[in-house]
Amino acid sequence: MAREIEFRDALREAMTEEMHRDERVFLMGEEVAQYNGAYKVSRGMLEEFGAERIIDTPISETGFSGLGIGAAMMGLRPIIEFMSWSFSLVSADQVLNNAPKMLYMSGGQFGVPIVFRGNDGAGGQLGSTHSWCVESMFANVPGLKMIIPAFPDDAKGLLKSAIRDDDPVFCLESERLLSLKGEVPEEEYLTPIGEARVRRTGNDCTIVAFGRPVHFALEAATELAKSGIECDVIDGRSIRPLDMDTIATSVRKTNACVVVDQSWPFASIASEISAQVQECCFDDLDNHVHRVNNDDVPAPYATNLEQAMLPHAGKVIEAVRSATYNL
Amino acid sequence: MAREIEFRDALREAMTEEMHRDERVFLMGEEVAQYNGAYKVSRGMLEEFGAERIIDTPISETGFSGLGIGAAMMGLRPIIEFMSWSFSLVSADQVLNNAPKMLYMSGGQFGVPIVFRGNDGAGGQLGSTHSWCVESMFANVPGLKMIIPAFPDDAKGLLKSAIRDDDPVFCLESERLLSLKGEVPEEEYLTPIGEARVRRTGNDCTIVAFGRPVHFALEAATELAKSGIECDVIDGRSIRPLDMDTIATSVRKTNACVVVDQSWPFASIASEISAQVQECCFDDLDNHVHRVNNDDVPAPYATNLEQAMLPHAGKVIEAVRSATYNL
Amino acid sequence: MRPPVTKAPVKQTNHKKVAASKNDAAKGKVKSSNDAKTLKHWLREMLLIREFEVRTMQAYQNRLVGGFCHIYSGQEAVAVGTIAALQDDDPIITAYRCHGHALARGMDPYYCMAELFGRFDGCAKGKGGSMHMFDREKHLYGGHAIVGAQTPLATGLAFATKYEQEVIKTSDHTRVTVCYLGDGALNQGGFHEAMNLAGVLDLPVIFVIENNGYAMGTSVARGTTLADALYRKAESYGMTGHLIEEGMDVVTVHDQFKKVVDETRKTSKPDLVEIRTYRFKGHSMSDPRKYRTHEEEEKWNKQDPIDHLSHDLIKAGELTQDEFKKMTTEIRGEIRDVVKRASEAEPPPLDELYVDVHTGNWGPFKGTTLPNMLRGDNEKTTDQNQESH
Amino acid sequence: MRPPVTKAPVKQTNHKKVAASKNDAAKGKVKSSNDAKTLKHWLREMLLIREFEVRTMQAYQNRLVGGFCHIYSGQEAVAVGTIAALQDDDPIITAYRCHGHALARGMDPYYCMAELFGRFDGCAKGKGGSMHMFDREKHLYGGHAIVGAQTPLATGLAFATKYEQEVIKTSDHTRVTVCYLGDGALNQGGFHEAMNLAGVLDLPVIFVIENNGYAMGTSVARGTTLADALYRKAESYGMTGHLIEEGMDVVTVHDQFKKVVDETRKTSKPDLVEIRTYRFKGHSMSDPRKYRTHEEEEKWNKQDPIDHLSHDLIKAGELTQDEFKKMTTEIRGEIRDVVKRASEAEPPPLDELYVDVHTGNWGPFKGTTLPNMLRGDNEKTTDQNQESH
Ligand SMILES: Cc1ncc(C[n+]2csc(CCOP(=O)(O)OP(=O)(O)O)c2C)c(N)n1
Ligand SMILES: Cc1ncc(C[n+]2csc(CCOP(=O)(O)OP(=O)(O)O)c2C)c(N)n1
Ligand SMILES: [Mg+2]
Ligand SMILES: [Mg+2]
Repeated sequence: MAREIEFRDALREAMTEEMHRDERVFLMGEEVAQYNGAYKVSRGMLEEFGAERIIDTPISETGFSGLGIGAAMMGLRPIIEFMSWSFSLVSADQVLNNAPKMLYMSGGQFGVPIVFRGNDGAGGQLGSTHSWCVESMFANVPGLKMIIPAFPDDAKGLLKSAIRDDDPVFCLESERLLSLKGEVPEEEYLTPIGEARVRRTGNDCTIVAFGRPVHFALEAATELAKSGIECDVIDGRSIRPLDMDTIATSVRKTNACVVVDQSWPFASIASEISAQVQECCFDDLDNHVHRVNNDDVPAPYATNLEQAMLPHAGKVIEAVRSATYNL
Repeated sequence: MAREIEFRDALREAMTEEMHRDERVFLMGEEVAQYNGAYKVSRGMLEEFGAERIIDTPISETGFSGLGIGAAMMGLRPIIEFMSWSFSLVSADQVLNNAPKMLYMSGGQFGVPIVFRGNDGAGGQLGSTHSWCVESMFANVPGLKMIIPAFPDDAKGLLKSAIRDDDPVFCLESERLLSLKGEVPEEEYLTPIGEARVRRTGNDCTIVAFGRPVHFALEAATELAKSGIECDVIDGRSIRPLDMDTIATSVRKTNACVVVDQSWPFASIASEISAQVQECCFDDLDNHVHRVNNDDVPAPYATNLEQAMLPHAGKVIEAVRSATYNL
Repeated sequence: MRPPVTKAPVKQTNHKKVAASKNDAAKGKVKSSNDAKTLKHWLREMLLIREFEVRTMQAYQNRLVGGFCHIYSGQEAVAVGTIAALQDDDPIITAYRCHGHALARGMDPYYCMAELFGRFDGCAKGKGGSMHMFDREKHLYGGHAIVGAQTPLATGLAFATKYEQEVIKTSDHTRVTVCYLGDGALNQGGFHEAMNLAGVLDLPVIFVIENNGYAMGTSVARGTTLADALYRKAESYGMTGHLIEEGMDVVTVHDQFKKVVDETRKTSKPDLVEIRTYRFKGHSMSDPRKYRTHEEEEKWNKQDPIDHLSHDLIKAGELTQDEFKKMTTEIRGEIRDVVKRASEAEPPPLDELYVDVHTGNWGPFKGTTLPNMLRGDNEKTTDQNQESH
Repeated sequence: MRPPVTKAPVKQTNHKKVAASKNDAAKGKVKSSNDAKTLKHWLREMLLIREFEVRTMQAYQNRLVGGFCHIYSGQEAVAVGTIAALQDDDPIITAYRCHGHALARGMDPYYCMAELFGRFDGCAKGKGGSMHMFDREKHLYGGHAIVGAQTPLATGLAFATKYEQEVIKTSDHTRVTVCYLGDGALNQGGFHEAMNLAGVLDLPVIFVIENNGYAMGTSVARGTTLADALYRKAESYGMTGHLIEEGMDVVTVHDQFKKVVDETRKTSKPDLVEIRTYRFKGHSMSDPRKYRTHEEEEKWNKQDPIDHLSHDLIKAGELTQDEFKKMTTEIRGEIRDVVKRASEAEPPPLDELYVDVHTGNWGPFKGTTLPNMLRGDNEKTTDQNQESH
């Protein structure tokens, strides 16, 4: 049985269910409790679980992300919300130096079963400092896992898996998707971390995307189908581990590949997939892998510039046409 | 006229000359003054320029990198030393959100002519938190320039250009190279940022590397030449701007490409070059681009593990042989 | 076009408790409190900010303004009172709630509104938006959107003024940098580092905590230790710290702040000032303010800094109801006009996406140009690139 | 193999100024100062640390130890005195100068030395090195090499102990977390955030500043404001702050620290303690110590905590010169043996490169296993993976 709920509700259900299941899980972050979350993801959770488990913090990202890591070293299972991943840069050392490396540098003694989650990517006109897509930067670091759901069902299933995971998991949510409705099963389920999902099939080109850009890819694929170009649309879902098997299988069939990535192009997720596709499928490719990224500029405020900078279906269509030599 | 000097002396000469040339230049960082620099790069500079221009700081990377940015907004030309780029994570927000974006978000009003410099990459057994290669992570961000010299002459010439540059420049130095001696001209010269240098020529394979790995590449090329495989070795020198022209020209000749990158593989400089080479030279490539990276693990302390993890000539040789189908 | 707010030197009188400062003859234009002309000028500035924000909120509802938008209403006495205590070339820097500071510093409201509307005529060419007001000519080093991130930058501004004066001697007078931050921003590590650095390096910078009681929905006491005396955090850094309790009274703010500024200018030492104030609106446009009571809001509304001063002036016979009405009407007209012009202004050309990323041309990047605000009228019509430094 | 240092409950006497604490009957093993047996035990621990470091320096010269290596000699009274004031399950966490804390917490010196030598038998399997001593069984949450980075972690340890006690009720007693940091680490923003968080959330954590006068070559006063009273920085966070001036005297350290610990255990409130001490050696092995005078070093050398205590004990007739010599010789032998065994131990197998990156297997990653230190003798010989939690 499924019902339609919003992306933000799916996230909340994941947290709520896991908090009922495991008392060691708690939620901490700025405005998550009394304010019900800056984006209302945690609405009602303070009432349900009390101030001991839904905890408001000062504006101290280094402090409370470090607190979460310390608590996780002791066996608790913190969910640390960044109001926006853009604010995680002030705590980059805790998030990138401590969380993912503690298990290794303690020689296997202290794992860090923590979830960091929050908004990632451009909102509406938030400007240069508030529009980070951290996936390309942060995915460079070993020891962490990274999920980036595009639909409510995956948001719930992946976040539940993340909370149960013994490794640090970074969950990247798009503010632009929080109100998106989608079918979500009533029954309990987990979405495995590290498995992509094929959202549409076609023989002419593989489109790989993560998070919000999956929607651009699907829009593009619908449009392209009208002119006879049929695409496999792969919703990557996890960036670390990356499901290259699914991607490679598709590329071997389509012989063409486009990656849609909402972060900056240089040394990005798109670069990585381009490199890996080439490595696995060199002889299968009829053309080089095409990348569609955010433009290589800080995010501007003005709508017209911001729209021009972001990936969108139009750019994906163009890339697919180019990758398939305008089939 | 040239003489042999150490890499660290070349860096110091660059700073010293530019400080004589332009009073707005100053050097700030931990232990740069009284202690003469943790790695003696700034030896004698306190005596030469006084405590007003060679400035010791508390252990406050966020504070003093932000100080540098503010001073640069006012038209000074700070050189901010990170004892190690590993310590720049605590100031990631200043370094990545403020320095490279200020010009843009102020609509062209405030440029940030600053140089951040310091040790990057594994030293000897420094462990997980102290062995960062930030190039792949930080190069993702637009608005900054990044240089990574491999020889004393470039260290001097590039750093001088960086100090004169009106944009923020990140200068990545390898602790392992500081004692390397090399010829450096007596006369004043500048090495342009954004131009690679071909360090060795050959028709069979292109090897692209930056910083310390250039030496592994050269060692590998010498070794490979013995069995008749001749390589172009390209010392990238700058990562942003990246000199793709030089790389592409070489690949069009050799039809094979190996990238050696001391940072983690995922979404790395090597991924980027692999993607770009493919984009420019798809029809020229006889094989996929091969990447040699640091292993995808936190840096271990034990020598045997650390050596196994890092790129070295042996791994480059193997990659070239594979890329050239064991010519 | 509206002429920039002028800040002519004014004559000292002895109204209220603060005596004329010894330092008023220092460099730059002298401003001081207390004669009626000055007070009316402050009233006008506060009204301007209030009216600007009223129209900003309207424009936001009409989707002319995007992003996060933080309204300054209620806090006007802080920006106006503190900035009036400064010399024109004293650098200031603030957070994202920056419209008030920009206007009090004399930014033409048109450029400010055009920025909110994302137009090319905006102070940052429409690229910065509501949270990023910059004005190089007015020595405004920006609104900054990452909480606390402006505090280290402020040490750099102060360092540079000192360096210019003492090392390279391109300046012949001491400039005092003022850095505004919220009560929530205190809790960022960067603020701690900035305070300590300023102390260790003896930098002439004053950190002003605009304590409006809340960081979003978090009351000061829920976010901060020593919540009832934030100014005392200065002691950790070997400073004294000052509290201006009457933060809704522009005269008090000015007079008390002026003393601190004079001291800092004299000693070249940093300081911390807490000013108690209140934001009348939500944190940003999307905030329903459920975390505070109607009674609390009422109590503070009664201390409206504009009512406060207009009342005093009228009572003292320095202003008539009619004059006040006229002033209000004038400003309304002015801002209405600003809104109209801004809404008719052009968005930035698409080209601008790749301008200002780097100072020079390379790859897709097209160098940098100054915003119209900083270009003479002749220059505005030409298209040639200008260097930013 | 050397048995772990035992910390049996000891009987209270009334030596020195501190009276028996009311809380000694609390959970965990009780330790207290002041009978001769206890004092001799502390002497032994300090000697052990000293001797360990002497041999570490030698080994470093012989290239058996790599990386950065920070010697604890001189500061022994701090680790020994403070840890003796704790219950065994009170979590502790420290910076990179961590050998002393590990040994005082009872880590077998063999595992510690093997770690320095990068051997598989090391406490972190040779993967952590000199700066990263971890011992889960002894509740040592690591040495941490990024200055200040352990301070937010400490709030998490304290949060977890409180959560275990109050929310999930898996613990029936209050545990006090102790976080060590240097005088230089104070200046990191993370410390400020940690202090404030601990204050706002009422966490039972004590931050101990080991004020050894220098952060590398930077004297406290050059790096920090309020340099002569670091403990007073606590006031910013609504805490009192404590100074232990006689940081070279283990008895004073213990007794004064014990009071703070008892208080924190009772109130579950954070505290800050500054302890004045001195590092006899350079910052790390490569430091020629040019920034301090011979006289200063001499002055502090005279306060050697080991001489101090042995002298007192001999004077009080509780220890003879012969016994002391014997103790020293024994420890020398023990550590010599440790060095020998560590130098003969195996490096980690190359496989280990991909072990402990993730808890499970995927791609090249091979799950996680515990170090030999935490495995029973039977387990050590088997190769099967173990879960880390
Ligand atoms: C590092 C960081 N964390 C969180 C935010 C989100 N945020 C923006 S403003 C704000 C509240 C700040 O309150 P305060 O400093 O009191 O300033 P006020 O809004 O009251 O003027 C928060 C949490 C941010 N912009 N930056
Ligand atoms: C963030 C960061 N910056 C710089 C360093 C380099 N560093 C290591 S230890 C140290 C001095 C720390 O001094 P203090 O905190 O007093 O501790 P002590 O060494 O005296 O025990 C410095 C600067 C670092 N490890 N981390
Ligand atoms: Mg506030
Ligand atoms: Mg110290």
